[in-house]
Amino acid sequence: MSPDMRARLAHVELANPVLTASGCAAFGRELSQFFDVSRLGAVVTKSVTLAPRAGRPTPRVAETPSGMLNSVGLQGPGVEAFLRRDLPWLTAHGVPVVVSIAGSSVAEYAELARRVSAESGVAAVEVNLSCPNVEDRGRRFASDAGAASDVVSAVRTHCRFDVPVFAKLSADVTDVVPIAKACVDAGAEGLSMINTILGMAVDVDTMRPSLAGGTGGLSGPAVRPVAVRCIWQVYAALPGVPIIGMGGVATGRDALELILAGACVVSVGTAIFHDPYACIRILRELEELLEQRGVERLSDAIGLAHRALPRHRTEENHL
Amino acid sequence: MSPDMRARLAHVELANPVLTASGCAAFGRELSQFFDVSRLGAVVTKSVTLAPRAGRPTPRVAETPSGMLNSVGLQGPGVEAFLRRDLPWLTAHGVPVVVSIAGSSVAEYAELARRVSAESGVAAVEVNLSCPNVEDRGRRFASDAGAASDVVSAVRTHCRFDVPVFAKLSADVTDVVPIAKACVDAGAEGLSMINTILGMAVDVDTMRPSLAGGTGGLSGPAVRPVAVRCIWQVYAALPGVPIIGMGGVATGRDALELILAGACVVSVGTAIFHDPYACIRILRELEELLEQRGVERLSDAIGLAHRALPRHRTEENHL
Amino acid sequence: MAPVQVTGTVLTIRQVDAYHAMTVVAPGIAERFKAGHFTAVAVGGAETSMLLRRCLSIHDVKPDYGGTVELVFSVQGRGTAWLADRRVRDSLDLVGPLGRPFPLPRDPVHCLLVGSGYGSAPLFPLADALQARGCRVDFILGAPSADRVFGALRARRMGETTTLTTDDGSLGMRGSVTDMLPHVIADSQADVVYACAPMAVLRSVAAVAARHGIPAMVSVEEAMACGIGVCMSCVLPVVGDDGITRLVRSCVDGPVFRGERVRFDDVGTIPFDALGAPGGRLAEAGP
Amino acid sequence: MAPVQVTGTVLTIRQVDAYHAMTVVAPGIAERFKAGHFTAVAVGGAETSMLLRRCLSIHDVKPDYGGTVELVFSVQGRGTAWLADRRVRDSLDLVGPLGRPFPLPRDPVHCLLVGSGYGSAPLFPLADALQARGCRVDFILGAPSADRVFGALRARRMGETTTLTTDDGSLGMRGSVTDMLPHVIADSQADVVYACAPMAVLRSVAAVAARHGIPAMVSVEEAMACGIGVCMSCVLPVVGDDGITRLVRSCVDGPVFRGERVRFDDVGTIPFDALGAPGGRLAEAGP
Ligand SMILES: Cc1cc2nc3c(=O)[nH]c(=O)nc-3n(C[C@H](O)[C@H](O)[C@H](O)COP(=O)(O)OP(=O)(O)OC[C@H]3O[C@@H](n4cnc5c(N)ncnc54)[C@H](O)[C@@H]3O)c2cc1C
Ligand SMILES: Cc1cc2nc3c(=O)[nH]c(=O)nc-3n(C[C@H](O)[C@H](O)[C@H](O)COP(=O)(O)OP(=O)(O)OC[C@H]3O[C@@H](n4cnc5c(N)ncnc54)[C@H](O)[C@@H]3O)c2cc1C
Ligand SMILES: Cc1cc2nc3c(=O)[nH]c(=O)nc-3n(C[C@H](O)[C@H](O)[C@H](O)COP(=O)(O)O)c2cc1C
Ligand SMILES: Cc1cc2nc3c(=O)[nH]c(=O)nc-3n(C[C@H](O)[C@H](O)[C@H](O)COP(=O)(O)O)c2cc1C
Ligand code: FES
Ligand code: FES
Repeated sequence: MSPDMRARLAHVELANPVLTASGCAAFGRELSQFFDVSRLGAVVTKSVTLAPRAGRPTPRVAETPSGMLNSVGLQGPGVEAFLRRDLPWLTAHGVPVVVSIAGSSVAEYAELARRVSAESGVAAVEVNLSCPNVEDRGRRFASDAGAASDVVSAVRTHCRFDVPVFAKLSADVTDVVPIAKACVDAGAEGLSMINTILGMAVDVDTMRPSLAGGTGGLSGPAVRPVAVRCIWQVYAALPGVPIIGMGGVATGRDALELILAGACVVSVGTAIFHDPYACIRILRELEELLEQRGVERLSDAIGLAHRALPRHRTEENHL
Repeated sequence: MSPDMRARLAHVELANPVLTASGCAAFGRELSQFFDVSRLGAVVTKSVTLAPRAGRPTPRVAETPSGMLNSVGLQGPGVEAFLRRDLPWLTAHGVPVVVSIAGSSVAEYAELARRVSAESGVAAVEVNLSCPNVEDRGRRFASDAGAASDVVSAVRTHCRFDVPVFAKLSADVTDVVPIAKACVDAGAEGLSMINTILGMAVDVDTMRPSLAGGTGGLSGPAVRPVAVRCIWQVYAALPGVPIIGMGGVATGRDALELILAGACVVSVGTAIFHDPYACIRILRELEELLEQRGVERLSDAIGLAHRALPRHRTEENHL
Repeated sequence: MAPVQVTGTVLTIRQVDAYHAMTVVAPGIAERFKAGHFTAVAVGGAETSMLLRRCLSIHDVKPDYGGTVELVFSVQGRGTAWLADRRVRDSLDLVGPLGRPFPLPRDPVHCLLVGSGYGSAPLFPLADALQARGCRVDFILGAPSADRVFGALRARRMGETTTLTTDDGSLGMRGSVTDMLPHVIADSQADVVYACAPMAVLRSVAAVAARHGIPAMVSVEEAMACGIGVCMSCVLPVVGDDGITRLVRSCVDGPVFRGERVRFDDVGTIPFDALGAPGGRLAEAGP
Repeated sequence: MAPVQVTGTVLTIRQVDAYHAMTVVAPGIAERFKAGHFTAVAVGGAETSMLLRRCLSIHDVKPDYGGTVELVFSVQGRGTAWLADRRVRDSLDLVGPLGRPFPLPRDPVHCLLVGSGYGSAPLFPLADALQARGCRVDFILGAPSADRVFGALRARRMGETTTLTTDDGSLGMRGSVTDMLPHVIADSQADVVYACAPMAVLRSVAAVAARHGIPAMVSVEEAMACGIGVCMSCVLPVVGDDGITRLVRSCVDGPVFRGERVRFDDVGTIPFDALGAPGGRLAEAGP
């Protein structure tokens, strides 16, 4: 019997747990050339900013072992064009939309939350906290429990009451748990993790940084162990809080790994660049894996790796 | 003309810049079956602890995309057996020795520094700060500028005056620069980076953590972008401070990447597991790359990627 | 028609001077192909550490075996080295056809096709399409050296005239394709220039064409992570119909652009007056 | 003799029931080989995401082509799947021979060789060496099912007696190799047992041998990252000559251990009385 794949983002039900990751599927339109986007659990949009942004200079991307660096710099059309053009397209195509928002001050996040959640068809808001805070010398909101908490509480206040808020955390911190707690205390219904990890590559031929921006965000399977660790730690500390897991998911096995660690749904990012069908393939693979393991409901697998189990090393049979 | 490959660890001259990374070449003996260890720039020992340690339960290792996780847990013979058996073997084989030390309190580090630096043949001491501080609820010394500074200053005080002290930093912090500065202010002559990154894997067949210890340290090419970024940031902030660079070096190109970012020598870790000859192969490749680029002295390449250079994107010719 | 993902089979692979030419059975791509399209090739096989596809122009399609595509490439780095190692019957994972193809003129005009290095590859199916419409086609093909001039023979067969250039003079005229451009535009009475070449060459082509008052359709090459328009890695500054500069994606809005619209001098930067530039233009409308 | 790294060529690869048997030209390894050695195989090719070598027992060496080694393996995961895909003439990067081989008795004693699954593979060169010393050799080989019993025919040719077992009864006796052990020890008047099998089977073998008062030499399998003794990933608790338990490396101190020295019940743990255990024994000498 095929497992029940329904998933939840707080109180919002999704048909399945495979989402696109912010910034890796634009606003859904391009992927719809390959498959019907309503087959996705949800589309998480590219982070929307108040004003249009041109982003950072090119080259913006460098391949690294099992990963890539990007410094796109939040290029996007701005909230107005998004609400006028992109959100209606998505809702017309029948897919739940998680709108990722990014600001450079608490007020900008609040304003974005207000405008975005006022529209119908928004399943949830994901707060991209990995943005530089112009009011704090460019320190990222995600680096500091206080700043993260300020943003989340402003977003929660300005967001329509029935739209859940997910705070997207960075792994580039000494300890992710206190920041996760601060976000939940400030009213986040859930957490998303992880954003890209700060990295860099130097081109040994030009002997210069590979990216025009110098540093960039590392994503792809290379970072999956860090994502699993963060999800594991936060699930252990805050067992009731839903987690959108992401970081290096390229197969159904990877998705299951994050779910077993504590994610209730997964977002797929970099894998889409390699395989435009990645999300629907991963969903199919995940379904098969659950079925093979006799798991009847996806929700039964969430955090399952935390259960204490005696190890019977000597009973293993590899032969 | 082949380039001058001599390198320096503070005032200590090495014949070349390729070292083994701590914990990835034990105490040198095993590698000597494959080549003469005196061809290495130096051997950095497995971290030495005061008492013998049995380490953590198995499984201790899991492969991840372009990386691996380990939770060896500093298994080792203790300082007494090290000084009696391993250090003499290394010095007799004519290779400079960097002794890595690991403690669980400031006093332990101080005691190790005193005992180790009293022996002849010790080129430098590397202080592994990624150990849990028993006096601070297991928080790692490397996570906190104050704790790191306390350890480094105690080590500097107890180390023989002519043995340079390198503080080995972790990338698992919100900002590595202040910790690097604190270590240098506390008397470290140089910095080593990066140690493994905290990660985790879940086995989707057993549905349990892959490592008996749960979390483990991520190493290998997957983490190289993080190493390059940390080296880049610290070199930019503290340009005069020598850096032992490591993290994912598997080829001469990788070594050059870290050197261009600011490392004065590189340590090779995980790559040894795949290729026991990795260090001497990497040295040869590095030498060839420098020669091809007309770099006469290795030291001229250190931090070269930092120089401001106008970009002539449109002059590039890929065809 | 929308692009598709195809697991094709390598039919032939051979060395052509400095290039590798590979024919892959990929019916879905062949049937959708128009000149100027490219394809994104997965490299490294299962369990590879190379995540990103490599983008290659489609040089030719043939109806054999339901449809084949031909790629021409030089080995640059690890991905193309892997590709050059493929053997007949190996399978290859392609996504395509991608990008906007070369726009074709309605009328039977005179077309000058300019290619440098492997940039010549996509010009031949373009020449076919143009000739089918009764256009006159002339070629200027160039490269650093003779072994990197691709398709000289075929150009000579197809083109009304064919001018070859090499930097070292080992074939044709010594110099760059742009050195010959004013001359050939005049001689051939070109109504439009089509070019596929490195950015610096395209810049000159666009400038020369503008000076001659004719349009240039240029196919650009920017590093691409996805090739399908979702990542925003491949952008360059292009002036829109409304006069506003935007950072547009070369994979879906290009790779073919009108030469006079591309701000070549600002490629690799964010021009201060581009839409959304820091401290710059913030709205679609207004100054 | 020290191990070497060899880039060998695949000479043959064939399926043998549930296993793949591969012969690789690797003279340096073949000439150094003793029964019980293993080799560490690089998997995935250039640009792979798989960093770690896979350890495989050496099943056989032959003098052909300067020296070949034969490996027998089952597909477990990504690395062995890649290995199974190799074709004749592909090259393969091996490090070996690694580990301590099976110790051989000085006298022509009776030896019982116990193998489960691919664990049988290293027993055949051992049997050769034993017979060359005039030892009597008997076999017990088993597996979950008939297709996973490796080398039954060869055992029947070589062994004084050969007992086969399968969990499902599809070949030989139904049950495990350890079920038959007491019986065969008695029948063959075994002076020593050699075994290569999963940990649980080795535990029983060691226990039964101890009960019969004869030594058991067991070849263990622990996950190995380096195979050459530098990483400390492959440890298990073994009692030393001084009675002290240490976590020793199975790659260089093993994989062959005296059965009674391995603390099978504590494998996967750090026994509290092991040298250096948390809160436990801290010095080489004294309690
Ligand atoms: C639309 C388009 C059409 C192209 N057509 C052809 C063609 O017909 N023949 C041909 O030989 N080459 C063509 N190229 C260039 C080709 O994509 C690169 O040479 C190739 O990606 C290099 O990959 P690599 O693994 O060998 O190099 P690496 O340096 O190892 O590549 C690392 C990363 O950088 C990217 N990259 C590196 N160089 C380039 C480049 N010049 N352009 C784009 N991405 C790059 C790669 O895709 C990869 O993601 C085209 C590029 C584009 C964008
Ligand atoms: C000394 C020794 C001898 C061996 N001899 C043989 C043999 O002759 N034939 C045979 O089929 N197998 C043998 N094995 C087991 C073989 O090494 C594993 O089946 C193989 O490593 C699995 O790799 P994979 O990529 O298919 O699996 P994956 O699960 O993808 O491997 C992931 C990682 O785990 C390690 N790993 C997984 N399973 C094992 C295991 N059972 N033992 C050790 N490491 C493991 C791998 O080496 C790799 O690093 C031996 C193991 C050891 C230690
Ligand atoms: C090109 C690119 C652009 C991204 N843009 C955003 C963004 O706008 N907002 C955001 O929250 N995360 C962004 N991310 C991060 C992803 O959403 C995701 O957190 C991260 O890439 C890890 O997942 P992955 O390994 O599956 O890609 C971006 C990632 C990439 C690769
Ligand atoms: C198995 C293993 C054991 C290690 N043990 C130590 C150690 O004892 N002390 C230490 O400072 N670093 C230790 N490290 C970290 C390495 O020295 C190095 O910092 C890290 O692995 C990154 O380099 P690499 O990618 O080249 O392996 C260990 C790494 C591995 C993989
Ligand atoms: S390559 Fe991704 S948007 Fe163009
Ligand atoms: S596998 Fe590395 S020490 Fe044994």
